[in-house]
Amino acid sequence: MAEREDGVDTDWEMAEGLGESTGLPDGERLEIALDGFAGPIDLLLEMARSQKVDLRRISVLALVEQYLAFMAEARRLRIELAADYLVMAAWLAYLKSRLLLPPPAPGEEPSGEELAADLAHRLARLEAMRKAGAALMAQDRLGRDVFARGAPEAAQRARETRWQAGLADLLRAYARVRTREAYVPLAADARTGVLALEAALERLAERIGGVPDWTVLEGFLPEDWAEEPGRRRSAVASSFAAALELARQGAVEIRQEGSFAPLYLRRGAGGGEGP
Amino acid sequence: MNSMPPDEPALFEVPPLPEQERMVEALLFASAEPMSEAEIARRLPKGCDIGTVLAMLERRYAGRGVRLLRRGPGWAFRTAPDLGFLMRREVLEERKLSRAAIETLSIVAYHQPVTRAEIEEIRGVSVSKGTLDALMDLGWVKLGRRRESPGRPVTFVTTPAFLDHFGLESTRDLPGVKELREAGLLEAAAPSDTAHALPRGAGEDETAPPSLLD
Amino acid sequence: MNSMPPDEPALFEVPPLPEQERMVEALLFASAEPMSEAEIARRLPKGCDIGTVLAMLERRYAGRGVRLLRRGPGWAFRTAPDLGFLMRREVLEERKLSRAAIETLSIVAYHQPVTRAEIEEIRGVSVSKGTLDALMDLGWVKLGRRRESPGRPVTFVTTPAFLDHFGLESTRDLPGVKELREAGLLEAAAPSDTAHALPRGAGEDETAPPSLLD
Repeated sequence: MAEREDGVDTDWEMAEGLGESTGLPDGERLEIALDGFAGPIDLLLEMARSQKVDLRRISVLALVEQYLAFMAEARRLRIELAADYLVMAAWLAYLKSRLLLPPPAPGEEPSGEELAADLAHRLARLEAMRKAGAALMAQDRLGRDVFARGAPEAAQRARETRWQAGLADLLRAYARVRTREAYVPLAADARTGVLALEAALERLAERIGGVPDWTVLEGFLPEDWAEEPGRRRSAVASSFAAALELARQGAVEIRQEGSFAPLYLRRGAGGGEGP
Repeated sequence: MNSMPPDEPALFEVPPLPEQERMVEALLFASAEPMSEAEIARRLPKGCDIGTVLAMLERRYAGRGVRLLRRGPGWAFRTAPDLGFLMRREVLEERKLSRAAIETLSIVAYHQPVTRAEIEEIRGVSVSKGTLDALMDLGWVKLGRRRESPGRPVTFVTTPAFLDHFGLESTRDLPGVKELREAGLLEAAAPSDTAHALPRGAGEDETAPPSLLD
Repeated sequence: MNSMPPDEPALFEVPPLPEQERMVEALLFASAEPMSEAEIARRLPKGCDIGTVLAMLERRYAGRGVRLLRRGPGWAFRTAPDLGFLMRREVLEERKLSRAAIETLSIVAYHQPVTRAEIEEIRGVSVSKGTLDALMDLGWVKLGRRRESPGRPVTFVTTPAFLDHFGLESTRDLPGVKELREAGLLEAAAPSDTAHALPRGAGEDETAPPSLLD
């Protein structure tokens, strides 16, 4: 097949055309150019356009060369490329090898020509949708070129009240319901619902002296911290930390029968009555 | 019979009367308020004969289902008074569904037939009788069969009017939670999804989606 | 003479055609949105020939400043496109659609019913959060039937409001749709085997900077 080998030049022209032609250094200009693309396919499409032929008749090999040269230039200028640009480069290198090597045994793998045709088809299809989008936007549009009745009268439809609930609202509502558990913050009122460690320590130290027998940790919680689950959780945690600190000082003994079993506290041997 | 001048500098030429008539017809049709002759003149090319054109239009619409009427200082199209009975259903009123209502409705749509207890379990909040009543008044929800379980609770299902309003062929076409996420309809997607997808970090659903309109 | 009860005459008499025409004219004139023939029939006395009356009205308004147009399942009066310049000043600054939104919309329009995966396959990037749901918020895109293929994915289609906004009678009138179909550019994805298929970019498309919007 007769392929053009001029990709190396056109890619750079393209980058120059896209970046502003200010006196920016090459690297920055290329980065600006790359920022303009929605991804590697978009970049490929722009390169294919520069061949100025029907997209289904482009030279895929020249396109591959152009893309790979572009990547090499980016590497030379130390521009970090998103992973999908590199994945595309790898795939195009594979495609190039398939185009240049003798075809595989029939029926084994798609031939280079088939892959190339697929690529050309996709580029043409995306290009078609871009043009269609532009054509759609250029239609005579309601509210811009064509106007509806400006003063509609009363109820025009059989519907009496129009509820402003669209499909997207309905779907969002369901999504909200179904994912609510996952996003409810654990302690919404973190500021008011926390029993400070100092307070727990003070309270436990004050009471433990009068407790010679094993008593469950929860028995030491202040009354107003024992009911509401959030406050209770916080009070248990603070009291436990306080108990550990007092145990270190020898003022408290702690016992637990097993993991997650209730914690029991009593006056420590070295604690005594007073400080 | 389009009598628009081909491509002369229309800016300086007065359009022929029939063309002026088309212009005023379109202007008054699209206007939300009656327009005075001065307002109309400001919109038309210079030199138009507004008075004559209004008289032409008035004659054209005489006896039709729509009339051209003088309303104070302005002119407006109005439906003929003898046809008012066609329009006189209810005042068109646009209202937004409450969050509780739309959530309850979505649960009925996805889980029907569903009991009130089940709706509450899914929402994690109690559902007031008024919410379900309102959805039934709207004609979007109706009673289904009683559940054959202790207490034989009533169930709720959606109606054809529901499908009609939301443009659905059937409730089987509603997307699943995974598809909702993929379509970007989860307002607070899992953190792993959003870390880079929401550069502005404004994940509230009340704000208009920023990426579509700029 | 069929057995009409003699004591309730006027109620069941079909009005003459010119009167039916006035009625439909008034109804459609009063409505900002298209009305389907079924909706019109529900408002008129029984026995009216809606199809004939719509054709009469269409002829009557041909070439006028306001025209009667078919928009999907409905009919609506709209100002003539060549007069848009007269009204344009009234409109708020038009908000432009992003490139991602336009591409997604045209893929839905030309390839409908289309799944999210197919949209991504054509665009080569993932559909970003806020594109499809914003198109639904605009009322231009809705859910179609689930695809009867593995996973039964949801599909997206355009709405009658989309046709109305873009001045189309039906999706068959999409610009260039016939040529694109003949060129094979609207066919479902070319089923090349996945091991060697063209890689699809994983990046979100919302990184596209606003400078590319036009």
